[in-house]
Amino acid sequence: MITRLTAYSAQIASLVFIVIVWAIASAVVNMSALPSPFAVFGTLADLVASGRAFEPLGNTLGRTILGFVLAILLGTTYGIAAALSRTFAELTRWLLQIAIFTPTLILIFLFLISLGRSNGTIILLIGLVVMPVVGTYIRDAMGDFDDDLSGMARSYHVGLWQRVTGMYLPFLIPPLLAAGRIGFTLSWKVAFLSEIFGFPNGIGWQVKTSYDIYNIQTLLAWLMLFIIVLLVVEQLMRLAERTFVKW
Amino acid sequence: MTTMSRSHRLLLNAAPVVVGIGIWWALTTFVLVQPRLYPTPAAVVTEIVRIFSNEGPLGSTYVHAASTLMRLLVSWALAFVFGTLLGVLAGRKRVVFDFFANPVWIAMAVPSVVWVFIFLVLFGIDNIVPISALVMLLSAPVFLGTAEGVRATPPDLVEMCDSFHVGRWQRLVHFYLPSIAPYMVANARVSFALGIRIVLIAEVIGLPNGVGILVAYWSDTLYMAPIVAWGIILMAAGMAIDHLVFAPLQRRIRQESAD
Amino acid sequence: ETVSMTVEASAIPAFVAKDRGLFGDLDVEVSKVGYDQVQALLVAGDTDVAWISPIETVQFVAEGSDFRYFSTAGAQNMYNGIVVRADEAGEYPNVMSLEGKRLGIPGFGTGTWAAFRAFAKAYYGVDDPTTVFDVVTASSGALLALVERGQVDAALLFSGSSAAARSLPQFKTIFSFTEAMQESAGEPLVINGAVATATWLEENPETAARIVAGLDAATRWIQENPDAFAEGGEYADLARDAGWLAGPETAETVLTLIKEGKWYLTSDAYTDDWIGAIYDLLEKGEFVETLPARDDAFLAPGSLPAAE
Amino acid sequence: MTTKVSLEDIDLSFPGPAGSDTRKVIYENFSLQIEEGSFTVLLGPSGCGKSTLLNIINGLLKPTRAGGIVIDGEDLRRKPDLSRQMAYVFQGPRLLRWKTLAQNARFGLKGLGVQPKAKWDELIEKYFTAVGLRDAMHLYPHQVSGGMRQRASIVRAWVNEPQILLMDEPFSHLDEITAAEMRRILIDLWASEETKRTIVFVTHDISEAAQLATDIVMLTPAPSSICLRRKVDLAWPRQLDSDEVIGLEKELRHAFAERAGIRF
Amino acid sequence: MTTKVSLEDIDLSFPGPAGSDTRKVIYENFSLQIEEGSFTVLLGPSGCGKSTLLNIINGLLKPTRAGGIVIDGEDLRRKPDLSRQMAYVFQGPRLLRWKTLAQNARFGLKGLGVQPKAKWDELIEKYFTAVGLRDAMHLYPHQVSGGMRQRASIVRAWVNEPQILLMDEPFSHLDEITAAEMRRILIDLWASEETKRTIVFVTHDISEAAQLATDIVMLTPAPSSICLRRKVDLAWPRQLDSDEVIGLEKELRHAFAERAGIRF
Ligand SMILES: Nc1ncnc2c1ncn2[C@@H]1O[C@H](COP(=O)(O)OP(=O)(O)OP(=O)(O)O)[C@@H](O)[C@H]1O
Ligand SMILES: Nc1ncnc2c1ncn2[C@@H]1O[C@H](COP(=O)(O)OP(=O)(O)OP(=O)(O)O)[C@@H](O)[C@H]1O
Ligand SMILES: [Mg+2]
Ligand SMILES: [Mg+2]
Repeated sequence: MITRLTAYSAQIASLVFIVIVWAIASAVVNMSALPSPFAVFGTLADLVASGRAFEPLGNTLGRTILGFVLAILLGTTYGIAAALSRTFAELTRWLLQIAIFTPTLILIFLFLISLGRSNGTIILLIGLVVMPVVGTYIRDAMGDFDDDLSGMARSYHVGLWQRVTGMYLPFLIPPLLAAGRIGFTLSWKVAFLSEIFGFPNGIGWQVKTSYDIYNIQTLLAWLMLFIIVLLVVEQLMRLAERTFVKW
Repeated sequence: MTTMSRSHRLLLNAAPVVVGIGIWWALTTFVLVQPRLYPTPAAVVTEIVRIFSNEGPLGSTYVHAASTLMRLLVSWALAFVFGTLLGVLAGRKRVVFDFFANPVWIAMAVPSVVWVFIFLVLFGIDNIVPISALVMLLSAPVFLGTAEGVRATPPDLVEMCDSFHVGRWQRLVHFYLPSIAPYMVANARVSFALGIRIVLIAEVIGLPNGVGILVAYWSDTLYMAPIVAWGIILMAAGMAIDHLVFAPLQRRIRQESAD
Repeated sequence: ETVSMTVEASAIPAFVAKDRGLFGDLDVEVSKVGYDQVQALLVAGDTDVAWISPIETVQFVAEGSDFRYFSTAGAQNMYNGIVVRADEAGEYPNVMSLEGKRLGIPGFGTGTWAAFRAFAKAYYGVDDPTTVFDVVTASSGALLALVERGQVDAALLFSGSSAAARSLPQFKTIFSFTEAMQESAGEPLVINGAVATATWLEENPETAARIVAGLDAATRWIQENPDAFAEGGEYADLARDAGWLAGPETAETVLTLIKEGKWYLTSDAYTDDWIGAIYDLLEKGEFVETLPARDDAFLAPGSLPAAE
Repeated sequence: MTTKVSLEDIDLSFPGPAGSDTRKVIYENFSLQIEEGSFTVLLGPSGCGKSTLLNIINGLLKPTRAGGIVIDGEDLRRKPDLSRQMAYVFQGPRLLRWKTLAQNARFGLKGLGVQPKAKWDELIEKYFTAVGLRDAMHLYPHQVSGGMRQRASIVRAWVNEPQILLMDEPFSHLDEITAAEMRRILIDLWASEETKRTIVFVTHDISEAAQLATDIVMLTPAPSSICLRRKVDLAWPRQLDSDEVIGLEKELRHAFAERAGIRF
Repeated sequence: MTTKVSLEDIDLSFPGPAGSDTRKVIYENFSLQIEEGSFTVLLGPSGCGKSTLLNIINGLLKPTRAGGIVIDGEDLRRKPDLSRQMAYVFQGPRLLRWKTLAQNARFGLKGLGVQPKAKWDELIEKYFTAVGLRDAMHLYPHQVSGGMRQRASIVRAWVNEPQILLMDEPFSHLDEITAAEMRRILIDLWASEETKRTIVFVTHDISEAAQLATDIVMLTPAPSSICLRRKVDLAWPRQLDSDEVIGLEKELRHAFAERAGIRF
């Protein structure tokens, strides 16, 4: 209990620290490029109170979550399959590398133009961009799997399904949580970028329009909304970690 | 595990890629006939040749490429050092991790464009803008990966170190670093790939030079072929570095830590 | 059948026409995308009618596309232009007084830059603006910040940010495309307008006419009901997306211009003289190597059947 | 007596230290027959290849060169499923750290799949109770002592009541009383009426060997060969201080020092 | 005789199974004095808390409630550096897998820092030779057998020639001859003229206890208390089959079964 408490205060301390630095900086600079945190949170409160915040948030969040789930499913399957089958690993090696190294901006551009501007396109795009990251993470973590334990499993003729659900997945929970963190932010970023570069709704679009008219205050208000949601997600991840990792 | 012959492996590697290019060719030649938006493989190759012969808008292509590469390398190196050092600290002390968790999470989740938006209005047009945006974004996953690796070090070995009063430095160099070495190489790999992917976004928004400016130019005038060409060049550069530097490194580390 | 029409956020007449049923029984599907995407979608054949600038239409045609600009109905006046710090505005009476100064632009590939080059050549005899000004690129939002911080002396802006700059007290607009053209040729210049492929126009003249009529009706409605676009109004959301409500000053400026009929044009402005003025500019501005024939880029005014 | 497990002309070597090109030869032309229903104890100096031998029998290590492993008269390589009738107690506990002791045992049961599912809970309960871990079976490995982990890993093998039981120094971390009790249960399991079980048991403890074996195989340091092989014809429970057992111990100790002993 | 290590009124408990709120009490009001220069052997049933006790002495586990650990008359908590004079052989080998056996020993030398750097190579060579691993000292842990890993982890402690040596079932995976040789070296190290070394040695092997101890401490199952404590006044080398040793073994075995024995 005590440790939980120190954990929360440490987490909050850094946020408070950032806001204080921000407040001081904005007071020193004093221009529209850096509005004070109070003004920004005021705008945010307006956005929320008037209910205008929810539609863009819902749009972005919905796309992010669906794309993320797709990516985790694909990535985990890929990671385990690649660790288990040499042929599969070799077949997908270059494809995966290509997926990893293709600039996201170019992918966004290509996808939006050739597949049309639908939620489906963005979800697919997120899945494709995030999958290799999750996939390599899982594949490499699987490479660290203890040989002694693999020997044990072979000795006991533990079947593939059992090995996956009983050994690999539990072993993978910590790396999956880490990959999940990275993957979620990446999904969120891809959704956001697609909105900025041509999908006209969601938080990304709001940020982009505020930016175009040099309204940094509104831009930051949207950004804060986004960050608050993220912090909630982070707490959910921690909860998941506490529930799943008991050993 | 059975070993495969080199040629067999190459065949497996290349087959799906060749098939992919075939599909691309067929699509752009028969279905989506619009060379401006859906360039054919041949058109892209022509563009690649032009880029390599230093032809293109807005001055020397090589200068643009060099400045992009420099930004990428500098920010990647900075991010790697920061991320690893903080990550080791955070992996050992839960409080440190908790303190950094939210800022790291924020740094990582806010897209590069937005960082660039913000830094640009704060710092003006300067190299520091894309570099700090990249450092922000790249150090976050390195930090998390390292912390994860440190936390995954077996507690009985940590206890052994305590028992033998292994000092700070020795513990870092001989214990934590080797035991997280696989994580570190993975981090370096992942963050480098990430860097290659997002360096363009950081440049598109506002800099006097860099590949991002060229891509923005072509996207403003709606020509996809040079954009795809740049995409392929960056991808190839990333893959080459990955193949020549990181992969052998990772193999060596795996061998040394093999069980 | 349905007509698909793709526009960017500032094409409010299109949304209003759709919402108020001003297209009659014509089923128009209006979708909103970013400025760059509009062109891509038309090129890709994913939309019937798009919202593109007349100057860029000429450019596309010169490059071989069969686009036709067919009306100024609902088109927005091109207040895009050059902005400086308000306290220094006295030093810069016109564009050429910025010689040797640092000028921020939104990108070398943008239509705004292309238009500016044509203007510079046609009106000031400048072959290459980059030799006269110290040009740097940055995205539009950053440009205003850069001007405010004194990192650039002036900025070439477009659409939303130029409207914002017009009304923010710390900036002053010293040049705008439409005003410059009005002064020299007596015709306004617009940011955009309805464009379709020649094939589509030939096959669907009736439909095109009804779209023009709908947009005209919407433009008139907007002029009569500017309050619908103020904070709290019926169409405040549209106005906000278009950047009109960024601040009280911006809203004030835009709504005043709307009331005066200076923000959106109707198809009445689409005349041979107007097309001539643009061609004149492009010719003198040596905009492209060989200008296409007028009829290849602009549908002859009055050639659409009258809408019933 | 039929032969249950037969190694025929096995060769096995490991790569030497990194950098050097030499290989460390563990077995060369090695053959061994294990009779059905025997309790075979493997003795040999540390590092001679006892664990390696169990790994070979279990099919985990493939001999470098041809030479066969024959189970029930059939080639293990051609029918890897033959090793389903074996359960292996490894030298280390090899427990999954994210499963409780009971779940670990269940994992092995599911894997080998020779016991009917309906009996799993009963078997788990029975054997954990037998080894004195009834109260601890729902703890995670890191919550229990070294000896308890070792017992849990033994249970994982026993619950399968396998045809062939491979055990590698299973009682090395147990105190005498616990170990004695474990040996008693093991003999019960082995001698249970239904089937003729075969046990291959590695130990470094000569008196343990004397207490358990029906067959003794003693190995020399690597490259390993059999330096002593004998049958033991004593009934159970064997008295630790009976003359026969003490005599056998003496003999083994002597042989070990003479033939398998290592020089420092 | 002076007291070297003194535990005073120690309390220690571990959290129970996940979900339940109970704690498993291992020690309550537990006190123990270990004399300087003694060879103290800890005996007790599996899971009673022997490893836990060594962890407490080494300062790795902090007793739950007050109660002191006093080394040389000074409180360990106030001066954690006191534990620099201890070297610990853990129940598992705990070697770093990316270092050779020799590098692992070096790692411990550097850590404790009690030996002059100039002597390191010599010491490493000396002890690896002593335990019969001269040829294997440049191999990695995964390349050697379980018993060899165990010996390497012993060397890591021995090379420090520490004032206090904590050993947790160090010879459990060694064959008899190797173990006998190891015991001989250990006694040599302990009895070396320069200093009075103190050894705390956990074993489950009663005859090993009888061969080595000057002091015997026997623990009951957890919550643990001392059920037998006696001095042994025999010289070395002790004859395994001498009447004194056999008598001592009998006594210990009896006490163990009676007082520390566990009921299944
Ligand atoms: N981290 C832990 N969490 C919960 N319980 C623990 C933990 N570590 C040890 N225990 C419990 O403490 C008791 C004593 O453990 P310890 O390892 O000291 O036993 P031991 O006497 O060394 O036994 P063995 O001879 O089997 O090694 C055991 O019953 C074990 O279940
Ligand atoms: N993966 C490996 N690579 C190289 N050498 C190995 C490997 N595994 C085992 N060896 C070597 O093989 C020999 C036999 O090992 P094994 O584990 O079978 O010994 P053991 O008889 O079980 O010894 P112990 O009683 O100490 O457990 C050892 O000398 C060891 O060095
Ligand atoms: Mg072994
Ligand atoms: Mg123990």
